[in-house]
Amino acid sequence: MNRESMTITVQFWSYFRELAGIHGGDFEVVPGGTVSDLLDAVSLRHPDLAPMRPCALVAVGVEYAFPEQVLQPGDEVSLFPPVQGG
Amino acid sequence: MNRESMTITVQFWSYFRELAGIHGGDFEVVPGGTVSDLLDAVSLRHPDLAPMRPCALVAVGVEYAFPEQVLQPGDEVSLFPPVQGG
Amino acid sequence: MKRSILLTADPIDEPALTAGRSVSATAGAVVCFTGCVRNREAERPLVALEYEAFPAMAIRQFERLLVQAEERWPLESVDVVHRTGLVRAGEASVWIRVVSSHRAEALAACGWILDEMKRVVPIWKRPIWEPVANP
Amino acid sequence: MKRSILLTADPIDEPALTAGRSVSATAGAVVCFTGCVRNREAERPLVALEYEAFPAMAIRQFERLLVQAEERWPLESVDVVHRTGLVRAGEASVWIRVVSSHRAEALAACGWILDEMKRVVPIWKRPIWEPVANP
Repeated sequence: MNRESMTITVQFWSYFRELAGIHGGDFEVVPGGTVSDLLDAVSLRHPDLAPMRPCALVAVGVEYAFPEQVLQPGDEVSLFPPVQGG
Repeated sequence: MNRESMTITVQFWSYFRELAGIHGGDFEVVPGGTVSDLLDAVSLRHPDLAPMRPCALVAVGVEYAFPEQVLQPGDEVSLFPPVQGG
Repeated sequence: MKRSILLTADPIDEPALTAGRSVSATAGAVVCFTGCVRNREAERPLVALEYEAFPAMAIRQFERLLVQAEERWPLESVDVVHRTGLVRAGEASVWIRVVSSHRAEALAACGWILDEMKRVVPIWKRPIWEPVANP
Repeated sequence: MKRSILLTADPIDEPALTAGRSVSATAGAVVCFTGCVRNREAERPLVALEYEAFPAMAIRQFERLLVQAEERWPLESVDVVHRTGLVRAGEASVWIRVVSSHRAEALAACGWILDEMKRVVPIWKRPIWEPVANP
């Protein structure tokens, strides 16, 4: 992490993990960057996840997050497909 | 039972039994008489039941009956207040 | 549709009824409803309710309800147990289980059967109030 | 309102859960919903569903739902159990119990919690299909 960026840890769940071929990873976002900025970085590194973006759900910690939500250093973000409990 | 009347057995349930002070009884109705005719006879013999008539439910055997329903000899009629199961 | 209807003076053994359920591998949703006697009615302390049924007609009217429910919703089974006699506060007076392939149907049918039961099944209850202490 | 939420890889022991219920003397209505894995999905024979949960978030989202349900209906308690891992056809994958003073509220809350669960609680399932016999 340097002064021009912050590191955000991302975890993939369900078939997003299989599409990405990995459990997640660390991504660099500019300070003041939003969830949407983070998804840009994820799509760039994992092109197989990019088409899923319209249906993807995003959580920061254990709460749902909105695209315009500003990220904080240390945020743990989860990215997953629509849920199907029950 | 004579040629001018038929005997109908009536049973009272729940607080109709207490109001009447008896479990039921036999009533004479003209051949071709209806449930409504029977209720007239019941009200005459049991004036304490008469005010209950608008809310009373009537069954012939184990099926609900309508006021205009024609009674048959041997019919067993039940008379009771609104039900309250559950 | 499988159905069972029981009027009983014995306590309703919910764990045993639950253990005894059979759900086919095609049925996904089981809804159980238990109605218990509350210890107050209109703010007045209640010890028990005394249930009286017209048994043959109660069974017949429950049967009609279950047939009608089956016409409205795709149900696999419905089981009904209703107490008669004295049911103390806290005890179950009625128990209904509906099995269907989907939850919405099972919940809707269960609610409908309860509503209709209170309209047409000849069962009555009489409150046994808590004795008022004399001053 | 009392509430409990459990994610578990163990089978859901419905009779034990039923036996363990506590209903205050003021609560008249108990609704239990059990969701079972069906043996077909879109006409295709299914052996099991493999459930994956994001546990901490699933618990948190269930909690939010139960708090919201409590704001909408007067509920005495809600208990939720959801399986994780492999759940074979015929087994229960989810179990919900709602206790309220009246049946309509208990049934409505139960249906609403199930609907919302499928919208917001991070649990996913993957079908394990019956192997197709080679000719």
